Parts: sequence; structure tokens; C-alpha cells
Amino acid sequence: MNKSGTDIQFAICGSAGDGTIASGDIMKRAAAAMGFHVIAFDVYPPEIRGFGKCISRIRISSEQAYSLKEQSDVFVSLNDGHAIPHVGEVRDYGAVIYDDHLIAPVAEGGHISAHIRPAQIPYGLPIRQISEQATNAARSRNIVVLGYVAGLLDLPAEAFRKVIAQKFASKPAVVTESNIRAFDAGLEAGRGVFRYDDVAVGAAPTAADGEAVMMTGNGAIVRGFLEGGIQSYFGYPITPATSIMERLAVELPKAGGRFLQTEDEIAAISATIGAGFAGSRAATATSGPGLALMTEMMGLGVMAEVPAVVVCSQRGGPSTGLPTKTEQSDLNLAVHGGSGDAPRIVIAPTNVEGCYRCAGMAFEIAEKYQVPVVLLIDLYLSNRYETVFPSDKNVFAPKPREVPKVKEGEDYKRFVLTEDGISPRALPGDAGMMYTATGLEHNELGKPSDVLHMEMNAKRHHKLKSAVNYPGLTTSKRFGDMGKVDVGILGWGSTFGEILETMFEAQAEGISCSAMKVVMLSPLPEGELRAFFDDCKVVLVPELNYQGQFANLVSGAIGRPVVRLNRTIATPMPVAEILSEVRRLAAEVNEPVAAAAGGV
Amino acid sequence: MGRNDSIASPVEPVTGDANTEGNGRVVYSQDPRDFGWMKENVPCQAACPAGTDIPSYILAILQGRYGDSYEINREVNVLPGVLGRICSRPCENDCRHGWPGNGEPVSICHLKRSAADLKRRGHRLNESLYGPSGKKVAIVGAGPAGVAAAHDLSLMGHDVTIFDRETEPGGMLAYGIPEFRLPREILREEIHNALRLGVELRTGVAIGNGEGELPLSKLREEFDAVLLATGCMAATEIPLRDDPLGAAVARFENVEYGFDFLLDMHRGVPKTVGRRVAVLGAGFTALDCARVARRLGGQEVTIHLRTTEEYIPVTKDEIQEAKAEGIRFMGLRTPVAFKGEGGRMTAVEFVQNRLGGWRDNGRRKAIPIEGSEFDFECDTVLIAIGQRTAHEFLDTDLELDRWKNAAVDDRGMTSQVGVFAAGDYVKGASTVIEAVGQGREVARSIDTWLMGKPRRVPAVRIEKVEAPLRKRAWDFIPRTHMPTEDIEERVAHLTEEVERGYDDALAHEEAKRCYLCNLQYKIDIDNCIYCRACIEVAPKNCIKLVEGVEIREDGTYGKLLETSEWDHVGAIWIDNVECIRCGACYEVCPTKCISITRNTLCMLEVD
Amino acid sequence: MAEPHHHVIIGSGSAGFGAAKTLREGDPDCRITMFTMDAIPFYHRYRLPEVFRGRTDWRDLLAKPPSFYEENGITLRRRCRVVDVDGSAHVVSLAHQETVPFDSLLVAAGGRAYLPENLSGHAHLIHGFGSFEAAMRVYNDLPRGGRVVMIGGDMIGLDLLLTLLDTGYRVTLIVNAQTFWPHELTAEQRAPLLEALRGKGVDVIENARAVGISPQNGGAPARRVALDDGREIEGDVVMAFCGLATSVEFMLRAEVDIERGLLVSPELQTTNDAIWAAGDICQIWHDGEKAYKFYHGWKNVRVMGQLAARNILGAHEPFDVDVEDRIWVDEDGEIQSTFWTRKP
Amino acid sequence: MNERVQPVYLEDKLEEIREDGHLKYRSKSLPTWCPGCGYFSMADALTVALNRLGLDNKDVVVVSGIGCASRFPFFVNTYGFHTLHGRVLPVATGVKIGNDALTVIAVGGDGDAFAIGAGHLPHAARRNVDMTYLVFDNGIYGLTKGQTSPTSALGFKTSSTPYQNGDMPVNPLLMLLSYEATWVGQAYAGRPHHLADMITQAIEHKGFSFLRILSPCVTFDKTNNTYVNLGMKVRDLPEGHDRSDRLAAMARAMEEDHPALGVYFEEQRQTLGEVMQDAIDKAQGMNLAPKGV
Repeated sequence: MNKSGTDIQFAICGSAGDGTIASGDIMKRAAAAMGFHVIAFDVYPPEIRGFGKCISRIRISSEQAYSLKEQSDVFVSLNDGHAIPHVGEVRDYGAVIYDDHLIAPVAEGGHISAHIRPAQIPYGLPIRQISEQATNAARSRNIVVLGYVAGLLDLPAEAFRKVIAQKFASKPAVVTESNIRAFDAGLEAGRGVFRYDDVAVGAAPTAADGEAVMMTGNGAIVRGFLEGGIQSYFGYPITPATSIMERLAVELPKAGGRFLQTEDEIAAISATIGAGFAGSRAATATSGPGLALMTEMMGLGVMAEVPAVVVCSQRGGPSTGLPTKTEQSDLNLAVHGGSGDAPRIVIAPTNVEGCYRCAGMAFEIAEKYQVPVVLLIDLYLSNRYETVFPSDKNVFAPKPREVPKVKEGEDYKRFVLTEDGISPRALPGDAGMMYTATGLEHNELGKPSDVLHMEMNAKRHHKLKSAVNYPGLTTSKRFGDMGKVDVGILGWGSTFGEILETMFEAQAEGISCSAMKVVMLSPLPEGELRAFFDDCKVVLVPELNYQGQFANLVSGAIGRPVVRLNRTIATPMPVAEILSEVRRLAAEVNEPVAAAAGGV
Repeated sequence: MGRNDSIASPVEPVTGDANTEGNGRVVYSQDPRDFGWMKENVPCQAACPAGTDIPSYILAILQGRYGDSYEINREVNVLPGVLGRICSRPCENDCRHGWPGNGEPVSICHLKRSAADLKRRGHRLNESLYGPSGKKVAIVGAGPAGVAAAHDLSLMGHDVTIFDRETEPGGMLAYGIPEFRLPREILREEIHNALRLGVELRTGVAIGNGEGELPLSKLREEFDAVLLATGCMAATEIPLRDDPLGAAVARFENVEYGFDFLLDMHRGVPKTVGRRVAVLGAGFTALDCARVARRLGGQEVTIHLRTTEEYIPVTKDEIQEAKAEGIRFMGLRTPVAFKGEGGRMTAVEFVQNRLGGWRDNGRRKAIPIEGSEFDFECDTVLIAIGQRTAHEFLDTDLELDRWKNAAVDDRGMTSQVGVFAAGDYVKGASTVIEAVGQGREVARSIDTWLMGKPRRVPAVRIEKVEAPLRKRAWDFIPRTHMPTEDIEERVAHLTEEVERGYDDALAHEEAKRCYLCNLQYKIDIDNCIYCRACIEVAPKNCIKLVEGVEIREDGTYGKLLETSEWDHVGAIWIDNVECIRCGACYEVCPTKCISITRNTLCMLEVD
Repeated sequence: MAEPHHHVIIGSGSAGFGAAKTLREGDPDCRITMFTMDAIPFYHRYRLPEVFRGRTDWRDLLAKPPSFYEENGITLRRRCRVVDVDGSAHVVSLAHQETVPFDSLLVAAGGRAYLPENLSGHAHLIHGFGSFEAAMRVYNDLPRGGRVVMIGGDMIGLDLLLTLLDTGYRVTLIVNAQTFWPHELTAEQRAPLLEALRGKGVDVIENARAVGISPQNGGAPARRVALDDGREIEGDVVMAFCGLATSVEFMLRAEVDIERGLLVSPELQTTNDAIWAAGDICQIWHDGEKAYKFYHGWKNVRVMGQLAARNILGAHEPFDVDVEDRIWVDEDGEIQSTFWTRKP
Repeated sequence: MNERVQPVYLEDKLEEIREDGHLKYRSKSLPTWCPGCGYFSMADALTVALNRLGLDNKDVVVVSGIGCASRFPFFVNTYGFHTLHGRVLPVATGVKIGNDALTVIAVGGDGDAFAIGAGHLPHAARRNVDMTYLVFDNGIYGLTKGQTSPTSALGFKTSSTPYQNGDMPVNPLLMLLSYEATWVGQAYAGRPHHLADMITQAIEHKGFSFLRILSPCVTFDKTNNTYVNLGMKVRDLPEGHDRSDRLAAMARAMEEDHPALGVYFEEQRQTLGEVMQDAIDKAQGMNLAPKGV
């Protein structure tokens, strides 16, 4: 990270219903509109409705950042009860913004000012009053604070106003007007406030090619889906995948597609598989508990060779676990879940851009390989925003389908054994190729039969092999020092952002290191992995689960030892922890005796 | 035609109003496919020269309706009690129960007898009559063919007179068949019944050119039609080495033709045999001769066959009975000479044979082995190698066929207009039932000729049946053996009937065995759900997935074209040829789409 | 285990900070909460003129780094306005509706800049200097080499004045009764002091009152000050240094005696046993004069803070009510005071 | 019973059948259900119905779950999808949404429909997915060899209720009527013509049609639901039954001792496809901003 450039993290914390997330949303969109790179991440409450905690964190920077920072620069409290435990995350000389005109008495310590550290800079303002003055209601406190921040940091107000106008476009005009008033009132309150903080917002970087768009991982998936020609979507609400559903509920019909909220996850995947069978580009999205429910039907998709796209945004587990906390513990489920040998494609993008690209290509991949494709992300990636520079829209546009040809008088062999394992697929409506897809083992015609079980198993596995080289899809990539290095950091999914940040810091400290991300978890890019292991004296695999599921997957596949860094801390992996492990390993590999004693 | 019957196209109802009859539960069909079905599916009836509706009469027995059973027989065979004893039983050879895998044939014949035996005392015959036609018909020969024809012609309103040279009517029945096989009172009763509708029986009247004989030409003048049913009244001469006409027979007193032997005996001439009796021949006559010889005191009675006993044209039962009586069968030998001195034969010289190829009638050829001649010593020889027609009685030229039988056209008419022929006189030596069948057939032909048009046409009567009438378990009942007299009793009495007949229980048990092949099992394809439950319970490969059926030239069905491709399965169809009418399918069909009809051949009257 | 004693201090200035430090030294286990309206931890206000010397980062002015408070277990509540003290329930109420119970309360809220009434209508045109941000505003609004019109000129103002002169700015001083406050001087006593100022290049205006201030929209200099003698003076910034006034409204329910400030004994205890006061807000009983007297000046204030803390912890030390009160021009021509020591 | 005898000749009938054309809806494979199973009736009736409606094979998808119905799609010459236990409705919903031009027939048994899949039933019904659900109700689990099912009669002894079934059976018709299904009918496997008529009507119905097909399990229930028992019990809905009267339909549905065959209830309501088209029309006409993200 270029220290001279802008690199600021905002955090807005409030209660569900305070508009916290919306506020953060406006903030990040505005920042993106200003031309900044944005990574943002919202934390939702597990409660269905009411007063759960919401935190929206937005990192804006003049250069690409890869993760959120552990410390925020600006922190806004819309609800002290929720904000107090988090105020500590504000860095020294960062700003804490809060309402200093509460309407109900609180006991000592009930106000955030009791918790602001001496090095943090308090900015109290009568948020509620300002909102009420501006809009006759306290509802716009979330917008007032935005105005205040904009005023305080002298951010271009127009960018905010535009985003606000967009955001409330579907509502009556008075809503937009009222929110603009609230913003302006906050702006007025913030402007000219003397700043003790040292939060510096520099000029936005010059715009990159194309229009920068702010997206969450979920939003990126939606956009990728839409560009990839999604035709139907079936979902069931589950944190943190719900927003994919909600957004598609709005966007899919606009694109002429069909959206349905089903009665449960099983129905969602069932309908997805059903629609996929019918030739529709269909998807669903869920989280671990939902994926657990879906595994049986995924197995059917594998067996019946039906394309489907399943997004799984992981959260803390097992069971209901930590619904609003991020974790990477569904890898086993995504890659192996289900009965029997059920190979499928699992793609785990590492950032929002990746979500967009993977989602854009997912249908094409699913259709090519005729298999369910799991997009494995996590809450952190789902909810975090990043600026994405979408490709030309035609990149993901569906390619024309090739209808299989059957010779006159011959039966259509839906599952004909071919060299690459891929059998031409007919769709209902294609004349003369009626077949029945089944979860039973079958012969080439698709008729139940156990005679070809071995061959069919081989086919189902073999056909996926080439997916690791799927054109245009980054299935793995190495960063940092090339060639032989001391420490390699191997990662997947959202944690790779922290890994990359760590690697930059480690390099800055003079540690010889390299990082590699693996995007395709099934099938694994084994060749690339071997090469990476060959180059690294030691390979560290940080991941947000207890067992080291990815470490197990990799070492199981290529038979190399790894050093695990596993955390289940309900938050993203702290860069500091990875860094300290990297330092330790770097020291160790340079002290052969110690290393040997360590037995790594 | 029953009151409750109606008629299906194309036959128009002759009487009554189709709309009010029978609620459509009976229809008549003249569709060749139905005739074809009958022919193929009721093999006993098809095999029966008289076309006896065997399943129907057995069903009647099964149901305890012996009288009905008897009447059913009488419709085509006026001598059920007779045939029930001495029939050659071609039906049983073809009986579906005797088909490979199905077991032994039903004792059709014995059941026929039991219908006659067990019908109620005072059973009333039931016959429908035509009004008098004013036509006169003369029948020469009161054998089975003549009697059968006489009966039918008289029913049809014709004035019939039978002439026979013997004193008793019945022909070979009375003079050829030993009493222990056919009690004469049975024969008399049935002939009486056959002729009771006004047939004039003139016995002791010989037709011929001799003195006191009535010339045929006269008959032709007096009668509108003449039927020659004189049978085969001469024994076939035995060909011997250097003696093709068997002249040697006449040289020895103890060598005789069996035909003459039996004829004489039944005419009342006392007959004796030596201790060792050799019978040459392989037919019923040979067996009768042997069995008579045994009863006349023959101690070592042997039957000498050109081939072996497996290939002789008598029923297995008959062979069994003969053997039981101590008669030995000696095969693979052909007599070539009689040896003896003076008028007495002492031995038969045979040549040893080996089995050769098959002949058309399903029997084997016998091929003499050169230099294998041997002598068989015996005291009496009875030759029973066949009978032939005799034409000496004719006073007009009659065309004969190459077997020297009367040549007839398809109406049964000889080369002389108005002169018909039937029975053995046409066929050569054959069986009683064939004679009966022929008599019946020619009667219809004569009627048509006399009336200028057919008055009755054949049809298939199709009647709905509510239930299979059978149980699958009955298929496993073994054939019921005919109770017979003890051997000692038999050989001690010349006329004592050997077979005692079934009692009610045995008749019922045996009747159960009949598949009732005239029941037609059909699947109503419109109601069929193709569930194959029927196939599941089918005892044989009798229910098939069918996509087509071969149609023969005559419009009847040939093979069912099976398929295992579901989309080609037009029907699940019961292959009635394979079907053993067990009823299992009917019971399991969930949609009750299997229908059963009783299909019977009948005659419909035509206006 | 009993709750630790909770000492609440209102004000984080010299008195408050000193008291907190002393309390901590005297009682390692007690809870100490300090309320301040300031946004930043304690800094010496007298050092604010240093911004003109380039010390524009407030952190440079802090007496102690922020970590000091955490290290010493002092809860520093900034931007907190106390609106009420319940003297019997021992609860402090804050403007944001938070209530904080205390076992002992030290009120060291200081005073606010006093603005003569005739200028109060022009307050928005007058730059303050009571806080770092006010100082920075002056610094920012004052063009290099620009002129400050200073009304009054108390000891705080004089510090700034001298610094401005040192750093190349120009100052016009409109003398009034509060010039050299808190020293109360006669005209004769004042003359040499003014002379010394003139000697440093200050435009000293005597015998005229500022009666109006007007902005010069868009023009420079930005302010025009009208004097009662009809003259008008121009300056880039107008400032008023007319001494301090106390704000004690929040103490009305505290069951303490109030005159202009909080009335305290020489031991700095108010008439409520749980409440002490120190610094510019309090009037200390001068037994000799039989009157409650203000003792301004940072030296006094600092002493009071520490003393109050000690007494809260159980000492019974009286404040030296007879501290020397003198101002003079030294041989270098610099103005010296027993209350104020100027540290360039 | 005075059924008339009408000689039927095989080749005539075969020709009639071939010309009729419903055989083209059969697959090549012979059905593998237990002989006598009512599924045959259902399968054949479906082919008859499809033929009557003149539907092109390629435009029909038959979806099954697990149970004896599993193999159903293999026996009809349409597209087929043999899915998972209880999931036939959501999969079928997906197929229909995936391609609205398809005629979607869901098939399953009482276990699939009312046990494991019961959770999906109300939703397919209330959404009025334009498809037909043929539920083969034999009151037992056949595929797993005779365990109790949600529609097993009280007191029925099965391999899983060896001492007797104490669970009150569900009333499928009542369920569907209350689930707002827009077409609810009942048929009996033993009456193939009626069944074919009902299936035809069910498919013709625009919206979710639910046809309960009473049938015995010929293999595992020899006492309870047999052709004989059912054949004696079933009757026709009385003439004059008002199909538009849901309450009347419910009252009829409760007469379980003598289950009536026919269309209990029928109404027209917006189908899921129409609702979705509506959403598309609205979406394309208005610029609704997405919620949340």
C-alpha cells in the first residue's frame, strides 16, 4: 500500500433499523464514485428483526487494497450500545463520531464518550436533532452522519447526493429530498468542525479503464450472474447469502428472468437443478446450513449431469453456528459433501472482482461440464464491497448452444462415453432426444444400470479435469517473489486478501516470500500447487477454520507438508497474526537446526 | 339357437329379434378368424372327425349335467356311448393337456362314455326337427357313417331308408368289434335312438346284382338321393414272398384273416384258436383279434409288428390292456411265408426289420434286413393288416380313386349324380368316428343338394362366461385311469366288458382336467393397463406383449409377433394356443379387463 | 470487594490534570474520571501561542501523551459537558444524558473568556483563543505579517501578543480595564508596562473603547473596529482578552455555595463535603480579608489542583491565600508576573 | 353385469391402437413395477392423456422422486427426470420455470408426497405452479418393502408397525384443498378410462392440478387396499357436485370410507408463471432499486 495515497477505513455501527448498512452503502458508493478503490464489509445481526448490531466497514484507497484493515480511521456510532465494544478498533488520532444529545438517560459508561480512548478524536454532534430538524424525523440519522463525515473530511458532497438519489430512486421523491436534506444538514454540521484527527483523504486516483462499480461479493455475483445470462433463480433466505436473493428479486425480472423464493433450501436447489435440466441457466445461493441441506440434490446434479450454480457463502459453523460471522469451514462440505464419489467444480474467488468473474463464467462452466458448480465464498466476501471494473458486457454472454445430433434410427445416448468425458446434452424441447435423467447409476442411454458404474464414475471425474485450465478463469495465481523463496503463503477465499497484505508487509520487512491463491478447489490445480511447493522452503496455509480444511485438501492431494494457521475467531484473519507466523517461519527456515528441531 | 342369443355381424339373425335377445351376452360370428380360432384352439374338437364339442360336453360333466353332455355329443355324433368306448380318440392325441409340459391328455373318450353311462335313466333326447321335405334318401350300409347320415337327414325332414345286408345294424360296430369292448345293448340303443325319427331300417337286404339282392340302380330310381356307406368289407390280402396276394392263407386251416374271423364270430359262427396264436398286424383289428384269441383260450398270444409298438395306430390304453391280458408284442418283423405241412401251418417265417425313415402319417418305415429270416412257431395265425372296400355290389360304373375307394367330389357325390358316398367306402379303412363325421358331413351335403341351397351354415357361437370355471390346481390332477375287470375275469368271459366306466366321482375328477379350450381368454385392450399381472401369474408363456399378428391366407391368426419394446407393445394378449385356461390371469387382473367367452361351433339356420 | 472510590474531576486543565495525577499518586486503586469539553487531552493553554511558532500539531502541545491516561487509569472524558451535579445523590449529569456517580467531585472547570457586554453582539467577528482549535483558527485566518486587533489584553493575551510580535505579525492593542488581568493595576502601574509593549512595536490605543466590529467582506484586512472616539482601526483578526468569567450554572443543584465562583475553604472544599473545587472556578476563603477570592494564573491553578487532590485523599492542607500578586518590566524590557511565566 | 359381448380382433385393435398414437408416449423400456401395480394404470393413462391432448413428446417432462414412482419417467417417451425422495415438486417447479413451454407432470407416491416431501406440497399448490401432480396413494411404502406410510390406515400392520399403525392417516384431498390447490381430483387405478379422463383434465387445467390416484400395493398390502376392497369402496362424485365450492369439496373429501372419484375442486387463478411474467413486466416498466446491497 502506497502510504502517501489515501487509505481510509470507515466504520459505521448501529442497530438494525438504524440504517447503518444503508449508510455504509451510500458511503462506499460515493467513495467509488469519487474514484477510490473500495473494500467494504458489513456485519449483520443474527436477530431476525429489531436491535441487533450492524457494522459497515468501508476501506477506501487510492490503490487496490486486498482486505479490510484491522483498525478503522473513522468510526460512526448510530447506537452506542453496539458501538462501544467496537470503538477500540479506531486507530489513534482517528475520528469517533457520535450523538452527544441522547434523548434517554444512560448510566455511566452507557455513552460512547466513556469509551473513546484518549488518542482517539471524539466528534459529538446532535445527530438525532439534526435529523429531526432536517426531515422532521429521526430516521435519517444515518444520512446525517454521512453528511457530517463528508463535511468533516471535506469529501465531495455531490457524490453522496447522487448516490442517495439513486438509492431512493424507487421511493417517492420526498424520500430522496428528505434524505438529501438530512445529508446537507449533517454536511453543514461537519463542515468547519475543527479536526484534531489526522485522517487524510487525498485526491482520488485517476479513473481506471471503464466504469468503476461498487459491489459486494454478493452483488458481484449477482452482476456476474446477470451478465452470464442467468435465467432463473431460486433462493431461501439465509445469512449471509440473502442479499443475492434480494437483489436478484429486483434485477432478474428486469432481465426477463424468473425469480422464486422457495420454501426451503432443498426446494431451492431442487428447483435449480430442475430448471438446469430444462436448459435454464439457474442458480441458488445459500450458506453452510443450507448447503448441508443441498448436498443430496447436488449429488443428483453430479449423477444426472445437470448444470447448476450454487453459491455458498460460508459463515461460522457447525450447525447454526455464528450466522453473522465469517468463517471458511464449509470447504469439506462444498468439495466432498454428499454421498458417493460426487465430483463437482468448486470455485472460491478471493475478492469481489473474482466473485464477479467467477459468477459470470459459472453458467458456461456448469453447462460445459454439466455439473453443479459451487461458488464458495464467505460472509466476509459476500458482504464486503470492493470497486470492480466490470468487463465488457459481452464477455460472459452465453454462447449459442450446440444441439446434439443423432443419426436417424439411432438412440440418443445422453451419457455417451467420450474421450473427454463430456456427452452432448439435449434439452427438453429438443426433438427426438427424449431421455430421463436419473440419480441412479445408468448406462450411456441414461437407463438405470450398474454395468458401467466404474466407467461412469471415471467419466464424471475425468470430464472435470480440464476445468483447471478453463480459458479466462484464474484458477490459481502466485504473487510476490517468484522463484525460490523462504516462505510461501497459500490461501483461498476471502482470507487471501489478508494473506496478500501480509505478504506485502513481510516483503517490506525483507522476508523472502510469495503468496499463492487457489481459486478452483475442485478439481485442484495440482500442477501449479506442486510448483509452488517446490519453490517454497515452507508453506503456510492460513484459513478461517479449525481443522485446516484447505490444508488437508492440498496436502492430501499433492502429499506435501504444510504449516497451518487456523483461526475461528469470528472475524477475518488478522494480518498481524499471519505476519507474525511468517516472521517465525522465515526465521526458522534460515536456522536449519531450529527448523529441523521444529520438525516442520 | 338359444332364446337368449343374438347375432353378431355378418350373420343376420334367422329368427327372433336381436334387440331383445340375451342382452348381447351371446353373439354368432362367421368371421374366419373365429373359425380359425376354434380350429387352432380347441384341438380336440378340431381333431375329432365329427367335430365333437368336447370342452362343452366335459364341462357339462364337470357340472354334473351328464344328460346335457350326452346331448352335446349327439349333436355331431349320434353314438356317444359307442364312441365313448371304442373311439380311436384322435382328440386325445391332440389334447392340449397332453402337449409337451402339460401332462397327459384328458380321458376324453372315457368321459364321453361316462356321459352316456351316467346320464339319468329316462334321459330324453332333445332334437329340433325340420318339417318334411318330401325327399327320399336311400342309404346303403347301417354302419356308423350310414346311421349318422340317416339321423341327420331325417332331422332335416327327409324320408330316409337304410339298407344293410346283415341282420343287425351297426356294421363293423356290430360285427367287427368284440363285445368285451362294446356291449351290444349300448350299440342297439344308440342306433335305435339315431333312427327313431322315422328312418326305415331294412336289414338283411343286400344291395347287389345277385339273387334276392336289390340293385343300386333301382334305388337310384326310387330315391331322390342314394348314399353309399358300405365301408371296407374285405380284408387286405397279405403279400408274401413269391405270393403277393397271400394265396398261401387259403392253404392252411389255422391261418385266417382277422376281419373274417371277427365277422364270423359275431355272425354266430363258433371260433377256436390254438395254444399259440400269432396275430400279424398293428391296428385295432389286430388287437381285437389277439384279445379275442386270448379269451378263446389262446395261451401265448403274440402280435407281430413291422415296426414297434410305439408306432402303431392304436391307443396306448389299448396296448396296455392287451398286455395286461398277457398278449405280447413282437416288433420289427415282416411275415414272408407260412410254413407247414398239409393244411396246417406250423410256423411263420419272418424277416427281421430295422427302423427306417418316417412316413407321412408319422409312422416309421420298416426295412427288412437281408438274410435275417427266421421261423416263429405257432398254432394259429390271424392276419389283421387292414381292410379294403369292395365294389362287387355295384351294378353301375362308379369312379374309384387310386386306392380303389369311391371317388367323390367335395360334396361327397360320386361320379353318378345323386349317388353320394361316405365313410370307409370313401376313406378306406379308418375309424368309427371318422365314419360318423363323414356321415354327418355328407348328410348336410345331400340336404343342400336336395334343397338346392344350404339350409344351415356354420358359425361360431360366442357366449360370455363370468368366470374361468376352473382352478389352476386342477391342472395337476393326474389322468384318471379307467377301472377295468380283473384279468382272470376278462379272459374267462368273451363278452364281459373290460372297462367298467367311470363313476360319478371319477368322471367329475377327470372332467376337472379338461382345460375347457373353447373358453377364449381375451384382454380388453381398452381397459388393459398393461400391468402384466396376468403375465406374472401365467403358468406358461401364454400371455405376450404383442405388436402384431401373422394373418394366414384364410384370414386366421398365425403367430403372435412379440416385442419387448414397450412402445411397440400394442397389446398384452393371451396366446390362446399356449393358454391352458387356468384362469389365473382373470383372477389377478386389476381392471377386470380379461374377458372369457365360450366359443363353440354351431350351425345357423338360413332362410 | 468494595467498589473503588470514584473521583470525578470536572475539567481537564491544569488544575484538573494536576489533581488527577495527584489522586493517582495518592491512591493507586481509586477510579478517576475526568470530564472536559475539550476534544484533546490536557495541554497548557498558555502554550497556545506556540502555534505561531509552527507548533500546529496539537500533539506537540500535550502535557502528556494520550497513553498517559490509559497507563494511569485515568478516564478522560472529552467533549463532555456537565449539566448538573446532584450534591446529595453524588451524581454528575452530562449533556448527553449520561449520569456518573462519584464519591468525590473536584470541580476544576475553569472559566471562559469574558467579553465585555458592548461587544457581545459582535462575538462572531471576534476570534477566540481559548482552545487549540481557536488558536488554529487565528493562525489560519491571520495572513503572514497580518495585524491582530486585540481588545483588552489580559495576561493570556499578552503572551499571544508578544509571540505574534516575535513571529512577524502586527498587533494593535486597545487597552481596557482588563488589560493585564488578573493583575488589578492602577493607571500608573500600567503605564510602564504599556510603554514596554509599545517598545516592542505594539500599537497601543488607550482611552478609547471599541464599540463596533464590522467585517470587510472579501476585502483585506478582514475586520474593521470602530472606536468610541470615532476612529476606525483595521485588522485581519480581532481578538478579545478580557479575563475570565466562570460558568457555574451546572453546579446549581450541587448544594454548594456559589458567588461568582464556587466558594471553597482554604482546603478547597465546597460547602458540600464530597465536592471540592480548584482553579479559576473557585473563590477561596481568605480569612484575613474575610472574603472569597479568585486566584488566577496557571501557577495558582496548578497548585490548587494538586492541593485539592491531596485534601480529597484526606490531607487538610490550606491554600496559601496570600500568594504574591505582582507584575513588572524587567531589565530586559520583558513583562514579568508572579502568576505568569512566559516560556518562549 | 350385463356387458355385451363384442368380438374384438387383435389385428384390428392393434391397428386402432397404432393409429390412436398413444404408444408413441411410451418408452422402449418395459415398466418394472410389480405386476398388477396401479402405476401401470397411471403410466398408461398418462400416455392416453398426452395423446388426447396432442402434446409433442419433446415438450413434456415427467418428473419423479423416489419410491415406486421413481422409474416412471423411464417408461414414458418424454423427457424425464428421476430425482430424489420427496423433491419431485420443487424439481418440477424448477423445470417449469426453466422452460414454461414444457408440460410438466410430477409423479410420486404417498410417501414422497405426504411424508418426506410434504413440506413442498403446500407451496407448489399455493403458488399454483402450472403443472400436474399425480400422486399414487397406496398407503404403504412399496419400494422399501412394506412400511407404514402417511396414508396407511389406522391399525394397519406393516413391517414398521408390527403391532399396528397408530398414526392417524392424513387426508390428502383435504390437505390440498386447504393448500389452495386450484384443481383437486381423485381417481382409482382400477378404472383406467376414468383415470385417463382425469389426467387429461388435470393436465388441461391451467395451474396446479393434484390428482390422487387410489391404488393397492399388490405386493405388500394383501389386506387393506386391494383391488377388491378399493373396487368395492370407490364411487363417483355425486352428480351436481359443485366444483367451485371448496367447502363442499372438503366435506366430500372427508367421506373417506367411500372415496369418491372425480374432480372435487377447480378454480382459475394466476399461475406462478403468470406471476413471474407479471414481475418481469413490472420490473421492466419500473426502476426498482435493489434492497440492501
